[in-house]
Amino acid sequence: MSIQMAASGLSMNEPLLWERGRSGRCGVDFPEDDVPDRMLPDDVAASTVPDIPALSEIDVVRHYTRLSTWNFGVDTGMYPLGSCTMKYNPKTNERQAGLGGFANVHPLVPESGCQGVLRLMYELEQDLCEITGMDAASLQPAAGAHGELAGMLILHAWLSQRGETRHKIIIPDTAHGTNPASAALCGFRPVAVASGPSGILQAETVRNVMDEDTAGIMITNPNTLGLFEAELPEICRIVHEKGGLVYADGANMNALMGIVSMGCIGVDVIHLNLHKTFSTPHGGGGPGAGPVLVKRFLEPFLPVPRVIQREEGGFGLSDAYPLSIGRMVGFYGHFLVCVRAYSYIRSLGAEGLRQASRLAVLNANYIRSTLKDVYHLPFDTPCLHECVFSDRKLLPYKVGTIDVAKRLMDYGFHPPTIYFPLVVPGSIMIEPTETESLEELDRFVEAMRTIAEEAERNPDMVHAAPCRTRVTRLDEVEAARRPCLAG
Amino acid sequence: MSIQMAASGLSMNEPLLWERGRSGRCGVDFPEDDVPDRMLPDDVAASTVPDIPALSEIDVVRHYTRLSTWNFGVDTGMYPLGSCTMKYNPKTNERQAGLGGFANVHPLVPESGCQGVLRLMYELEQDLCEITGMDAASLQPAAGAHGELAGMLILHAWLSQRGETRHKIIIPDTAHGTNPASAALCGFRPVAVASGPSGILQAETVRNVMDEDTAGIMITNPNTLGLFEAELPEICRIVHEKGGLVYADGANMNALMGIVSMGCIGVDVIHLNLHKTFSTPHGGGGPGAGPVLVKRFLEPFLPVPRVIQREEGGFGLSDAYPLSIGRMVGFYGHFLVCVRAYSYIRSLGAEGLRQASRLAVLNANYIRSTLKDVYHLPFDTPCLHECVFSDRKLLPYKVGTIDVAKRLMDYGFHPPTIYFPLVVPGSIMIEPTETESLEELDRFVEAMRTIAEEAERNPDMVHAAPCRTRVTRLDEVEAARRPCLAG
Amino acid sequence: MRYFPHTEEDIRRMLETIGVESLDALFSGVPPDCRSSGSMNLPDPLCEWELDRKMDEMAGQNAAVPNLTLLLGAGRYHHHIPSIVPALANRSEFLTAYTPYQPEISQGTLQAIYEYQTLAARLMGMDVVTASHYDGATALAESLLMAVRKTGKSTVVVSRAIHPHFRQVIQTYLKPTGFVVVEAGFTDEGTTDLTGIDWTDAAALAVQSPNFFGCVEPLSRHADAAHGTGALLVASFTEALSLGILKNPGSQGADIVAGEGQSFGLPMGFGGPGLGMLGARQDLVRTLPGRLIGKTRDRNGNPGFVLTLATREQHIRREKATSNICSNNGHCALTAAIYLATLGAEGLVRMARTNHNKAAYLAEKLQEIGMPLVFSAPFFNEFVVQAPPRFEAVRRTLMEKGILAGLSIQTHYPELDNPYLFCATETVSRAEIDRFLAEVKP
Amino acid sequence: MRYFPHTEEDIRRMLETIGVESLDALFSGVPPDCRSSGSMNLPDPLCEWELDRKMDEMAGQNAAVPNLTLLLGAGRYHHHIPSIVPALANRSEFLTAYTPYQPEISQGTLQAIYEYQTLAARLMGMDVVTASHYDGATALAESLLMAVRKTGKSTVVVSRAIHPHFRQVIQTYLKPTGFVVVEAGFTDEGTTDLTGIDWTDAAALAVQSPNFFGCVEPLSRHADAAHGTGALLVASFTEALSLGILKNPGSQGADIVAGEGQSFGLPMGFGGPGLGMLGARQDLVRTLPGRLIGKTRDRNGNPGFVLTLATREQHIRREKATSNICSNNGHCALTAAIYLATLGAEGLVRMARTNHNKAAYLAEKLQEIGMPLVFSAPFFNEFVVQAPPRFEAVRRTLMEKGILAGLSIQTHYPELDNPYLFCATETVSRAEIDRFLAEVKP
Ligand SMILES: Cc1ncc(COP(=O)(O)O)c(C=O)c1O
Ligand SMILES: Cc1ncc(COP(=O)(O)O)c(C=O)c1O
Repeated sequence: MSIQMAASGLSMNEPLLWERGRSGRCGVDFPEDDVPDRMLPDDVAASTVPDIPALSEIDVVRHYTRLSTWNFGVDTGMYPLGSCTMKYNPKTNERQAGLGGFANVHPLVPESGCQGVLRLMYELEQDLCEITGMDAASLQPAAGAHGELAGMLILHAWLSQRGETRHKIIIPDTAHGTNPASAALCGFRPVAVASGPSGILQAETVRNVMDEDTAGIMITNPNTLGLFEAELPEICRIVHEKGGLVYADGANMNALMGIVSMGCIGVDVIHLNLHKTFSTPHGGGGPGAGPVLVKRFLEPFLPVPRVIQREEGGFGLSDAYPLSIGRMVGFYGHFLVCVRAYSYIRSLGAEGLRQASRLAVLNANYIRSTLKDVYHLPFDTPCLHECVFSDRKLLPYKVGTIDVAKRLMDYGFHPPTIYFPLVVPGSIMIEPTETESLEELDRFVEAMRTIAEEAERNPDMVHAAPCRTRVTRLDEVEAARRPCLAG
Repeated sequence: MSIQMAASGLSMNEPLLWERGRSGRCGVDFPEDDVPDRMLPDDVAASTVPDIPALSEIDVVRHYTRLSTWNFGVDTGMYPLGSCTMKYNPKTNERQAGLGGFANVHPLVPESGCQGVLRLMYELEQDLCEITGMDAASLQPAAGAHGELAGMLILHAWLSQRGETRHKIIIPDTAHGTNPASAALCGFRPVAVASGPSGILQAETVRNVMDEDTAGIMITNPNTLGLFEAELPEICRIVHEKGGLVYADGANMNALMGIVSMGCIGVDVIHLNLHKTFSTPHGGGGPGAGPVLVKRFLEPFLPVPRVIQREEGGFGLSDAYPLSIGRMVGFYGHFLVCVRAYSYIRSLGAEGLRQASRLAVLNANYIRSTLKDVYHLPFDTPCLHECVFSDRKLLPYKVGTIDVAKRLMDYGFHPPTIYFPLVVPGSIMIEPTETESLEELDRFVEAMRTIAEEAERNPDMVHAAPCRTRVTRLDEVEAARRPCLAG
Repeated sequence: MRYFPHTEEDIRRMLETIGVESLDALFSGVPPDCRSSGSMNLPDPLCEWELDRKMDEMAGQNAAVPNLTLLLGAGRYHHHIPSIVPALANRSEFLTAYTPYQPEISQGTLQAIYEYQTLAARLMGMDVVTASHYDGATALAESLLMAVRKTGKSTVVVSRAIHPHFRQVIQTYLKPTGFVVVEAGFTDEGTTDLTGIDWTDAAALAVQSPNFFGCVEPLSRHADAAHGTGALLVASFTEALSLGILKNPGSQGADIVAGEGQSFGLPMGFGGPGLGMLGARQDLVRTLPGRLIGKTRDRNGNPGFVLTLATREQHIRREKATSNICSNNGHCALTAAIYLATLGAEGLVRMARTNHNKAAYLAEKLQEIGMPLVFSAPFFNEFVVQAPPRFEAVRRTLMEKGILAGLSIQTHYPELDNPYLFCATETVSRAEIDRFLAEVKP
Repeated sequence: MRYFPHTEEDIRRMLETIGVESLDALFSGVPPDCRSSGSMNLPDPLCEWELDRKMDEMAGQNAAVPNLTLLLGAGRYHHHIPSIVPALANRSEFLTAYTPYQPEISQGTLQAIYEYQTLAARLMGMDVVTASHYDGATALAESLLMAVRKTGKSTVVVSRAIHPHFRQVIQTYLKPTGFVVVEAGFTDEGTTDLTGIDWTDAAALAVQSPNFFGCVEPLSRHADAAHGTGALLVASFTEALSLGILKNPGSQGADIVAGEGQSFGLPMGFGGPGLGMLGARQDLVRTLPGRLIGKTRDRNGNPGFVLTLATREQHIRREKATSNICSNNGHCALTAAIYLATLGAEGLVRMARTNHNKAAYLAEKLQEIGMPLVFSAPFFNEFVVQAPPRFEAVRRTLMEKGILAGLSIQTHYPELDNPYLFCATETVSRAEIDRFLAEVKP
C-alpha cells in the first residue's frame, strides 16, 4: 500500500474563552471622550456589567488561532462532501468583497451613492439568468433553503393570484431535507415519490400523482445521486398540464453550467447556491446565498425591493411590484457573498464555467470508475458531479460508512457526505469538484481502497478511527440526551 | 504536576514543491495580448524554459497552508526567545502597511507624490530620537546588524574626517556576534573585554584597554545578560577622553523606553531593532529594520539620502551631505517595516511605551524569581527584560540546555534562546516580553519546573524530546557535513 | 484557467480510465434535447489584475465610510471593527470549512460557535441561543412561527415600532400559512402602545428594543401584558451593541429574543450578510429552528463539541422540522464572538456608553437648532427628530460634502411630522458632528 | 492598553512574588543618574479607529498605483501580485515566527526557504543561493567582499551600467577597508565596455544584466574577460522577472549572482523591503554571507530541514564571519517562492514575454514620435530614449493626470543627451500607453 497516513503534530491546547478571561483586560482602546457623559435612566440601564470574558488582544489572537488549527478546510485538503460542492474558494474573491467601497456601504445610502453596488447586483442577476436559462432573478435569499422558500412562496403567490389554493407538492425521495421543509413552510404537504430503478424520477410516477390539488414539483437536478433527471422535460409537461409549476433545486448546478439550460427544459423556478457552484466560502456554516430565478411570467412575484435599470440611466431599487411575495430579508440579501460570486463568474467567463462543470463531472466519474470494484455502487451509470457508493460490501466485516468516514481523516481527507441521500442505505456521497487534481484523486482512491482492505483485515483499527485527530469519536448520543448548549 | 502536555493532532503531509508540480498547470491567468509579440534575439533569450514547478492555484494554496501549520509563531504561543523580543505583533500594523498608498508607491515618484511617506519617515525618526535621547536618525539600515554597520561606518568616517585612523574597538564578551562582525567590516579589530563578576562591564576594565588606537566601544545596553550597564556613564567619559566614541547596541531597548535616555548618559551612536522593540513581525527571519541614531555632531555622517523638512513646507529627500557615509541600501530602507513601527508608537504614546518596558521587566523578573530555585541563575540580581539561567543543576543527570529546550515544545512553548550569551555555559536566555500574561508565565514556569523534575527522574524522556512535533530532533551535524542546499 | 489543475494529459488519462472518448461524452445521461445549443452569453473572462481594476472601479462608485460621515443607522450600524476580528475569522481553516458535520476535524468551528452561543445567551438573558440565523428579520419571523407552534395559537401581535423591513419579512413568512398579524401602535413616548389590542388567539407579542425610533421599550410591562394573555414575549433588536448597557431582554421576561448582530464586528456590506441572533428559554429548546452546538466527550473522555438536537432539523425531520434552515450565518457568529471577546465586558460597556453619549450630544445639539426630539422615551444611539421643511434639501447637498445624516421615516409613519431618524456611533467624532451641525444650522 | 494583559491585581501579585514594592523598584539596577527625568515627548496615543483614519490620510497623500499609470522602473517594478501570495505569506505561523533556530517547530519556514533556495538557484543558474539578503544592492556589495576574500585581491571592476544606487552601496561597503573600485564605462550599444580596464589585482568584475539602461549584457564575453585575468564575474540584476526569458547568468559563466527579487511578488513599498538574491558556484559556498538551509533527517529517519553551515556566521565566528548579517529578508524570500510557485515555468515565461512586448511597443511608439532609443542592445522591459528638451515640462504635467512616465538619468550620465529611462510591465494596458503617447506627442 503506497498511501501514507497523515502525520501527527503539535496541537496546542486552548481552554474555553471564559476560562481565559480575567477582569481588567480589554482588547480595545478608547479615545478620550470628546462629548459629555450622559447616563441612561436606571429603569432601562443594566445594573450589572454583562458577563463577557475580558481578554487582551494577544489572548484573543491566540485563542482563535489555536481553535482554527483544530479545523479542516478546503485549503487544508480534499473535502469531497457530496452535495456541498466544496471547490476551491479563490482568494481574489475575498479581496473584492473586502474593498471598502463594497464592505462599508450603508444599505440606505441614496441611489446616487451606491451605483457600483447596484450595477454589480444587476449584472449578477443577468449572469445567473444566462447560466440557468431563466428570465429574472432576485439575490435576496440568504441560503439555499431560503431560495427554496422564496420559490415556494412564488408558487403560492402565483396560485393565489389565479385564485387557486393547492395543498400538495411532489418531492422525490432523493430530495434534500430542506425541500420538504421549505414546502411545508408555505403550507404545502409534500408528496414523496420514489425514484425509478436507475435512480432518476420517472415521468410515469409523476403522472400518477400529479393532480389539481398539487402545486407542482420540487425536483433537484442533477439529483442527489449525481444523476441527471432525464425525464424532466416530460415531467414538466405533465406538471404544467395539470396547472402546476416546476421548481428545480439548483444546488447541484456545478454539473451543468453551459451544458443544460434549466429554463429551456421547462423549469419555472430555480434557486442556486452561490456558496457551492460559485465558489464563495462556506465559512464553517454560512453565510451563503441562494438567489431565486424565474421565468418571465413569474417575475412579478419575485421578492422586493428589486434592482432595476432606470430609464434615465443608472440603477435603482424598486418596491413597485404589487404581486411580489414581499421581502425575504432585512435588506437585499448577502451582498458581500454576491460580490464573491460575481468575481468568480467574471474570472471564468462562459467557457471557464462550462469547463468547470465538465471537469467536475470528469472527477466524479473518475472516482466512480476507480472505486466501484471495492465499494458497492447502487447505480452503476455514469454520474455527473458526484457519485454515491454504499457500505454494503463492508457490512460482513461490521464496518460501516461511519467508520470509513472517520478513517479517511487519518489519511488526511475530509470525509464525504454520509447516510445521505436516504434512498441508499449507508450511502457514501462523494463530490470531488473540479478543483481537485488527478494526483489528489488518486491519493483519495488509494486511501479508500486501503480502508476497504483494512475493514477486511483489521476492522478494529477502522472502528478505532480517527487516531490522528486531537479528539477521537465524540459521543453524539450523550450530547443530545443531556444537552449542554451554553457554558 | 498540574501542567498538561500539548496534544497531538492531525498534521498534513506535504511534498516538496517540485514533487507537486505538473507541466501544464499555472496559477496565473493572462489577458489577451494587446500589443504585438516581439521576440528577443537568440543570443540573449534562454533556449529552454526555466525549471520552475507548475501548479494550479489551489495546489499553491494547500502547499503553503500546510507548511505554515508546521511552524510555531507568536500567535501560536509564548515565544520567550531571549534577545529577540518576541512580543505580540499587532494586526493593525499589518493593515497600515498594507494600505495601497504606502505599499504601492514607487520610490522614485516626485516629492509631491510621496508627502505622506516622507512625513511618516520624518516623524518616525523624530520619535525614535525622542525615545533614545539622540538628535538625528536614519531609517536606512535593513536590520540590527546593518544598523551596527552603519554605526561603525559613522565612527570610521568621523575619525577619517579628523584625519585619524584607529584600528581597534572594545567589545564586551557578552556582545552579540553581530557586533564584532560589524566592526570587522569597517576594518576595526575587536578587543574583547570581560564583564565583571556581577555581569556588567566595569569602567576599570575599559580604562585599562582604551587607548588612542581604539575607535571606541560597542556596548549592548541592557546587555545580553539582561542587566543594565550601570557603569556606562563612566565608561563613556573614559572613551571620550581618549578621543573615542561610544556605540550602543540598542536591540534590547524594550527594557528601557521612557526609563533611560541613552543620549543623556553619553552614547554617541545607537541602533534600534524595530522588529523587536517596536513590534514589527520577524517573518521567520526578517525583514526587520535597524535605524541608526546619533548625537548632533555626528549627524553629517548619517547615510544619504536623508528625509528633510523643506523650508517652504513639506518634506523632501536630500543627498547634500558631503561627509555622509553614503548609501546603505538600494533605496531608503525597509519603509513598510517603518510603517508598522510608526503604527505601534502612535498606538502606545509615551506612557504606553514606558509601560511596555516596565511590564517587560516585570515579566522577566517574575520568571527569574519563580525558577531560580530549580535552575541555576549565574547572576542573581534583578534583571531587566530577560533573565539568563544555565543547565548547571541538570548536568548531574546528563540533561543539558538543549534537552530542556526541546522538551518545552512538548508543553506547547517555543524554547528560549540557548547557549547564548557565551559567557554563561549552557545558558538559557528567557525574554518573555510584556505581552505575556501572568497565567501564561505561570504555565511556562510550571513546564520548566516539571522538566527539571523529569530530568532527575526520567532523563531519557527529556533526551527523547520533542515527542509531540511532527519531526523529532534533526541531525544538524550531518546537514553541515554533507550540505544539501538545493533540491 | 488557474483554478483547474487538469493538464491535457491528465484529462486524457482520466477519460481512458473511465472509458469514454471525450469530456462531452461524460454527459451521455443528459438527453440531447436537454443540451444547450449555443454557448452562454457572458462577458469575457478577466485576468486577476483586470478584475482588480474593474472591481476597484465599481467599488469606487459607492459612498462608503470612512470617506462618508454617517449619522444614520436604521438597521445597519457603522462601528469600528478591530483589525484582529477579520484577521482571525478569515483564517482559512475557519473560512473554507463546511458546516461541522464531522466533529473530529471541526473542533475549531464547534468550540467557537459554542462560545458564541454562550456569550449571546448571556447578553440576551436567554438559556439557549442557536448557532445563528440569516439575519435579525428572518430570525424574528421564525421566532413568531416558533411561538405559533409552541402555543398552538395563530395570531401574532407586532409592534409598529419594529423596523418596517422586519415587519415586511414577518408578513412574507406568515402570509401563506394564514397566520394573522395584528399591529400595535406607539405612544407619544415612542414605545409600543398595547391599549385596545385584541389578544384573542395571540401566540406572541413582538416588540423591538431599542425600537425603530431608537427608544428603549418597557419590556417588563410588555412581558406582563403578553403573559397575562398566554402569549409569549418575543423581543427583537437591530442594534446589538445596546445589549452592552441596557437591561437584557431575558431578565425582563422575554421568552424568545431574535435580533440582528451586525454591530458585533460585521461590516455594513450594503445590508448583508448580517447575523440573526435567536435565543429562547430552556423549555423552548426543542422548538428552536436551526443548528445548535453542544458539549460532549470523546472516547477518551476528553471534552469536545458536536452539532446536536438534530431531530428538530430538516435533514432528519424533513417537512416536520422546526424550520427549513440548513446553512446559517455561522461565520458571522464566529466573527461576533471574536468581536465580543475582543471588547470584553468592560469594553462592551464603554463602547455602548460612548455610542449613547455621541447620540445624546447630537440630539441635544439638533434640538438647539430647532429639530426637537419627537419621542420622550430614553434612547440608545438612535432617535427621531422633527425636521423643518427645508431640511430635505440641505440633506441632499450634504451628500456631496460627504455627510449622510438622518433618514426620513415619513412614508412608514405618515402620522408623524417630517420625522428623521438619526444615529451616532463611536466612530463619529464631535468635530464631525459639529461640522454637520454647522451645515444645517438655519 | 490592549496589548498588555496585566491587570492591576496581576501586577500586585507579581511584584509580591519578586519581592519588590513597585514597578519602578524593578529598575534598581539603573543608577539614578541614568534615569530619564521627564516623560517622553510623543504625540498622544490613538485608538485603533483614530489610527486608521490618520494612516488612511497619510497614505492618501501619495501617488500610488493603480491610480497612477507607471512607466518607470529603475530598480522597483510594478507587477501584479496574485492575491494568494500575501494571503499565504501572511499566515501568522509564517509571519510571527523568528529565524528558525528550533527546527522541530519551524519546518514550515525551513522547507519553504529551502524551496526558495532551490528555485532561485535554478533561475540564476547557480549551485547555491542563500536564504536571502537585505536587497539587491547590499547583496551585490557583499558579493564583492566575497570575491575579495576568495581571491585575496583587493580591486573590483564595476560597470557604470550598474544601477547608480547599487554602485553607491558598493562604495559604502568597500571604502572603509580601502578596497579599490575601478569603474568600467559603456559602449554605444549600451553594454559594459571593458576596453582599457586595468585588471591589476582585480578580484571581480561586476556587471548588471539587464543593466540600468535596460540592456542585456553579453555575460559570456564578460565572463571570459574576467576569468582571463583571474577575476570572478559577479552578475547582478534589478529586474528578477527577466530571468524568466533571458539566458541565466550561471550558464554564461557568472561565478556569483547578486540581484534584487522585488519583482517576485513584493510590493514596491517606496523601495523596501525588497529581496537580496545571492547565489554562487558550489566552491564558493563556504565564503557566502548569511543563512543557508539544508536538508537532513530526524531521529526516525524522516526528512527535515535545518539552518546549516553556521560556522560561516557571526554568531559562531564573530569577527571572522563571512558577514555580519543576522536577520535577513526571509519573509520576502518566502513571498518570492510563493510567487514563483504560482506562476510556474509557463507563467513566468509568459509574464516575462508580456513585459517585453509592452516595453517594445512603448519603445517603438516613442521612437515614432521623436524619442529615439539611445542604445541598440536588446532590452527586457526598460530602455533609454533621448527626449526632446520640452519633455520634462510635459512629464511634470502628466503627474497631475495620473501618469508617471520615464526617469531622467542625466545627472548620473552627463555624457548622454537628455536621456530618459522608461519601463512597461504587464499591468499597463495598450490603452494606457496610448493615452500617455497622445499626451506627449508633439
Ligand atoms: C441539494 C441541496 N439543496 C438545498 C440545500 C440547502 O442549501 P443551504 O444549506 O444553503 O440552505 C443543500 C445543501 O446542503 C443541498 O445540497
Ligand atoms: C543584542 C543584539 N544585537 C544585534 C542583533 C542583530 O539584529 P538583526 O538580527 O536584526 O541583524 C541582535 C539579534 O539577534 C541582538 O540580539
